Amino acid sequence: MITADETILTSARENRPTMLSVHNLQMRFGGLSAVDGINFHVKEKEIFAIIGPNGAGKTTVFNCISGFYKPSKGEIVYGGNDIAGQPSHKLARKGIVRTFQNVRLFRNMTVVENLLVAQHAQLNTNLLSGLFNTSRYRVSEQAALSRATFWLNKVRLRDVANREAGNLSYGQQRRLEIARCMITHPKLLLLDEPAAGLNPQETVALDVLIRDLRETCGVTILLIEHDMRLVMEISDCILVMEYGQPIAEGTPEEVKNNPRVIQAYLGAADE
Amino acid sequence: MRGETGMHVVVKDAVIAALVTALLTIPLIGLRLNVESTGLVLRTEMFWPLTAILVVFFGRLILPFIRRPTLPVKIPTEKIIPKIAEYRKVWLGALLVFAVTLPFTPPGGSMLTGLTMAMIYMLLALGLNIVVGYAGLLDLGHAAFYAIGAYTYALLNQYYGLSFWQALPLAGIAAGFFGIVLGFPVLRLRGDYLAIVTLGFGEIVRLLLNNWDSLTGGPDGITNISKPTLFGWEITRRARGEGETLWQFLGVDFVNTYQLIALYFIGLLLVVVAVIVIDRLSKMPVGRAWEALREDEIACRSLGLSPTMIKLTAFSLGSMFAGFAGAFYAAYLGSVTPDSFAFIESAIILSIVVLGGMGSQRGVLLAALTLTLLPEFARDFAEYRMLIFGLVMVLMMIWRPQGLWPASRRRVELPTS
Amino acid sequence: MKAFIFKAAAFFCGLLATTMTFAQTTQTIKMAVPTALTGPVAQYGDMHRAGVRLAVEQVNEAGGILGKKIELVELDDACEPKQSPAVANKVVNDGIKFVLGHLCSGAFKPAAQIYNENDVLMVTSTATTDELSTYGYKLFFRTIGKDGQQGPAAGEYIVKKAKPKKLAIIHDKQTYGQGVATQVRKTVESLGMKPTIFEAINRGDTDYSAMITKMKQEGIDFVYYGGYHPELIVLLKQAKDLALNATWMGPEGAAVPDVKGESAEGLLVTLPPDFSKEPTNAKITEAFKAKNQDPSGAFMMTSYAAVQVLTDAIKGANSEDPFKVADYLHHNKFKTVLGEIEFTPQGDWSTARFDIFVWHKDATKTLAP
Amino acid sequence: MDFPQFLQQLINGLSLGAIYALIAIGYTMVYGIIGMINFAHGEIYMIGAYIGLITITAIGTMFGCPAWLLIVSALAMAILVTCCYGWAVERFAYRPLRGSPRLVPLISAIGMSIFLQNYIAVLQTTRDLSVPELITGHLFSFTMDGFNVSMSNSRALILIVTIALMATVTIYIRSTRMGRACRACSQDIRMAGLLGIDVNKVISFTFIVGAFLAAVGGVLIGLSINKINPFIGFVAGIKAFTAAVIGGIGSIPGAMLGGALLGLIETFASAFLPTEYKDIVAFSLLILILLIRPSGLLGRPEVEKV
Repeated sequence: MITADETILTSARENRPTMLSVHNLQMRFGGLSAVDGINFHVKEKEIFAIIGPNGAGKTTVFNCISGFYKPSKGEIVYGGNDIAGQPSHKLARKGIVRTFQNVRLFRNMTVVENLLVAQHAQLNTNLLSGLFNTSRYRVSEQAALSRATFWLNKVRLRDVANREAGNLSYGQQRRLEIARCMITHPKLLLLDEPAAGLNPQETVALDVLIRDLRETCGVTILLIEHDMRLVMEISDCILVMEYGQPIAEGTPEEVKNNPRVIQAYLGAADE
Repeated sequence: MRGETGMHVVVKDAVIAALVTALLTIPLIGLRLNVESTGLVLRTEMFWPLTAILVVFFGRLILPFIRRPTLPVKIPTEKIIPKIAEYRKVWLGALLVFAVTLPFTPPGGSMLTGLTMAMIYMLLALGLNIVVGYAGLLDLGHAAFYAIGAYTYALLNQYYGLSFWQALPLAGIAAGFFGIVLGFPVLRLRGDYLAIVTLGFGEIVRLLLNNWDSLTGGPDGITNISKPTLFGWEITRRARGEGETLWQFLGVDFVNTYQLIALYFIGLLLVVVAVIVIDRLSKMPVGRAWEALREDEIACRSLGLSPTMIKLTAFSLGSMFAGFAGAFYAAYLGSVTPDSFAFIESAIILSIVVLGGMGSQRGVLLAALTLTLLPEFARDFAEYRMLIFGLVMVLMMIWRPQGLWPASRRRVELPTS
Repeated sequence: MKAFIFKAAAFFCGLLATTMTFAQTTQTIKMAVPTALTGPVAQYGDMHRAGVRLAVEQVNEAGGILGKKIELVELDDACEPKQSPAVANKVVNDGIKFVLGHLCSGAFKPAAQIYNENDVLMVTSTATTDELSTYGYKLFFRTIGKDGQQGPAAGEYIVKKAKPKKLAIIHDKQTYGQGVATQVRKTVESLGMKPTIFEAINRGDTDYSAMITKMKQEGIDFVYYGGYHPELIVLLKQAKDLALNATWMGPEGAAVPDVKGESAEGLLVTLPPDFSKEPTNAKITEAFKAKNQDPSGAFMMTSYAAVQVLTDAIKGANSEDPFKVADYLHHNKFKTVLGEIEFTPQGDWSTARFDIFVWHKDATKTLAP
Repeated sequence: MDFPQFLQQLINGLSLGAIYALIAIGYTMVYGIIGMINFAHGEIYMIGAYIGLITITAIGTMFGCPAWLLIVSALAMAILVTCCYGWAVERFAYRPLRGSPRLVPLISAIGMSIFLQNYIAVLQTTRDLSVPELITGHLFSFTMDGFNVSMSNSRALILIVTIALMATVTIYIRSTRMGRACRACSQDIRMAGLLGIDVNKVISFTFIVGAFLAAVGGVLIGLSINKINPFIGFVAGIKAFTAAVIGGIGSIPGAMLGGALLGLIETFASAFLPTEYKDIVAFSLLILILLIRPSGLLGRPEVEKV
């Protein structure tokens, strides 16, 4: 089912164009430095995972990249310039979109409306043309609705299209959140523990969905996940963090056998 | 403790309840202060307190035996979205015809002043519904924009002789502008703090209007404001300027109720236009953005919607409609004074929006009608009017917090691509 | 387009005629009494109603006028400008042609415009603000002095008799209070004395200690307060607490039984002459006392006189048409409890005068020296 | 404005601030525990004043007893009855709405405020009732280079009682079991419930303490200003609420500081500017503080977690 451009995937990781690079990122809350000295690069159309025990600072890195926190030190280079500290809605328009650890949907709005809101930036939001229902306005609304239908089919939520997002099952809500991110044509998708709380079949379905997003939509994915089987299977490159510090980086194979990673996760055998 | 069914516990309960009722009723209801010519005097009327105490005492005695166990946890009911009422258009048409003929029917005729005030409160509540209902921004100072609209028309009419229809758009724009002025500084605030700042803003506007004698005429306000014209005709008894009154045109001798009917129609026209415009707005991207902001501002930011723009559009459009309502109120009453825009007005408008059902236009219209006409029905026992008004607000929040007629989500038919 | 509107309007008009039935001929003459039944100044409402009720009772006992009894319709506007237009609309809707009121100047202004537009005759016995007679209303009459007369009386007394070193004039920022205070200021300045402080307080405030300390600092020894009694009582008490030794003076709005106690001793008040002491009014004073009402109250006699003037004019003009009655009022003198009354073209009582009284702690008053 | 006038205005400001603080603590405790603006709290203060006046009139007419006995009995009766009203308002208007969205209890509170105002207006007439001058004389009154600086006993009593009550409430909250339960509820009411704290009892306790202080305030302020009507609660309520927010809503010392600050600002505003502008200055200050530091001077800044 791989339809993506063959060369991109198999060529050596180094000479592929970098989508995002982080240089010694540091984030301090008062005295505590949640994240310190983080460096990594994410290549185009790559699935890059960040793993580590709870409290390692993974989500803080995410929040810095997506503009919710202003990093105390360090640079985040994306599309050629440093985006550290820019507000998150500007970054979203530049193509960086994220999901959240606990799903943040517009609960009292219907599934379709969630997908329509996400396309706000692309729509014709001129007040007057909307009021007088001009043809230009109707065309843009129709286009938005058809794109929403496409994504509803893709994440198998078509039959609950008119149900309120708050009444969906957990798995459905997860899929809707991802669809809502994808509908904005992102270049970089940040997934914050997408598999959390899913049962095994749903995790497999998620695996297929993420691969499909990378191939068909050509989006680069930055992933935080605790489900090791999913991470090892799906990611091209992994960064391991502990207490805000990086302790390893490399392909799933390298990371799996790295002694420090094993020790961090399984705890050292007490001599 | 309640679990025991020993009689002594039940009796103890009943005695305590009776004692509390006694403390609640005897001092205030039983003993009545009054000012007679000889000064302060205390009259006693113990009938009501005693009946209350007895009712509570025996009520508590038999309560445990008849009380059925209530569910400890409220299970959220699934809100099924009804299909679009097929004959929505017919239904709306019927409502409009009813509204048009109402003033001519005897009951309608007698409540004309109440009906016109209901139109004004509908306009105000529709505006506030954008800010509170759609965008979820708690605004306790909406009366400030109501005042700005009223004074804009009053001043333009007094100093530059502008007619109502010329000044109406300016009043809306002025109120909308101050909506943005209030909107900017409060962008970062959330929930209660936003409410408090808007409350402060409302009070400041009222105090400025009251103290700025040279411009606003201070506490006396501005009088002699000209009435609106209907299709170019004056509607007062005698044409003020050189124009011709509608009644001369119709060859009818003037009765004051004709003028009130004409004013009612102008109010109805404004409300109908407002409902159509706001309904359109809520279906447009900007309307969806408001609701998204209410649901989850952080998710909005992560999807590229700028909260600043959403809040400012909500505030400015909401206050614009309050400006229109203010201008019409000034024209209807013929005079404007600062203390008709006190905090209590903002509280009443907010109650109408919440009682009607936040985010539901039809609910807000219904609530505005009931809350303004309720005092009309209570005309004979006038002093109990506000007492009932306050009680209705409390009881409604307990029995129907979602409002009289909550909004239902719109169903969208998906194209079968 | 014009044609369509004409047809639509005609249709509505037909509908109108069928539904609007009016009982034209009523067997009583209705007179509206818009006053303050509720609100902070309800005590003035009591005096206003007492005067009007006694007069109407006595007129009805004597056979009413033009063979009809007088029916009073008492309405409440709580002295709020926000409520008075609604009351005025109700009066006009019910087809009442004569109004004895409104009570407070602030509330009367918006209502007067409605009455003027709908040909309703107004006779107030309590509202003293000058503005009411400056609008050129032909149907407006007043059986009490106006601030233009009350202000100078107080102003002259201050400059000629009290001769304070430092004068302060404060008011409650309402139509009545601000009006009379401005009049006093004009008179005092025209007589060469400049008030050191001219300021307003917010109605309903409960703490004036800061302002009183400011007055102490300026060495104020005489304070004129324009406004109603609720705020004055608090001002007097706090002035005593902060040992501001200054004599206080207030308009007739301050002369109410509620103003009593140590701090009220020596308060100067401008009031219409005390007509209850007049020998000719003995019968009426007894009638008030019989209903245990204090006849020397500020508005008792003026309200009684308002009914006298109106009923005599209706009898004189022998018609209920407001314009004929107004014409009669303009061109005749009337014998009333306030003595002889004659009206200026603007409807003011031309020869009204105010006397200065000294108020005592037991709420009695004696003529000032 | 040389020193004696400054001193006098300082005294005026502090005694006014004490009045605001006494009512503000009711707002702060309720907001701290269940995060709700209790709009009806001003009316509870007004009810306290009315109960005080009714007791004084009832006992005063029966047999001429000394002033201090009248005051004590008025205070006792006012506290007893107003606490019942405080409890009843919470039990019937707010408890059923415990789980509902934030705006619903707010509207119920506004409704209850309108209801209580008119409840008293219907029963006890809307007239201004004058409270007899039971507390007379001056705590101190000395002249300093020609200017008399003084503080009346009634104002002094309010200041002392406010400080005393604030201290007791702060100590009580800090040291007793119920105090700990209150603090737990204000941090996280759902978790407090799960850990076995009877949340309903704690909330009722908060309303009762708020009513207790408001009752004392009502009686003492009534005796100091000698004029009450059914609407004094509304104006005092909004001012006290402003003080609670300035001090940092939710913190009890904050209510004290906010009250004193608001009292001083209003006093010096009317000392320097024409008196009618003092309210505008007070509300402008409220907005300014909220924009710079939304959680007030002593409040805990809410960290917004993503």
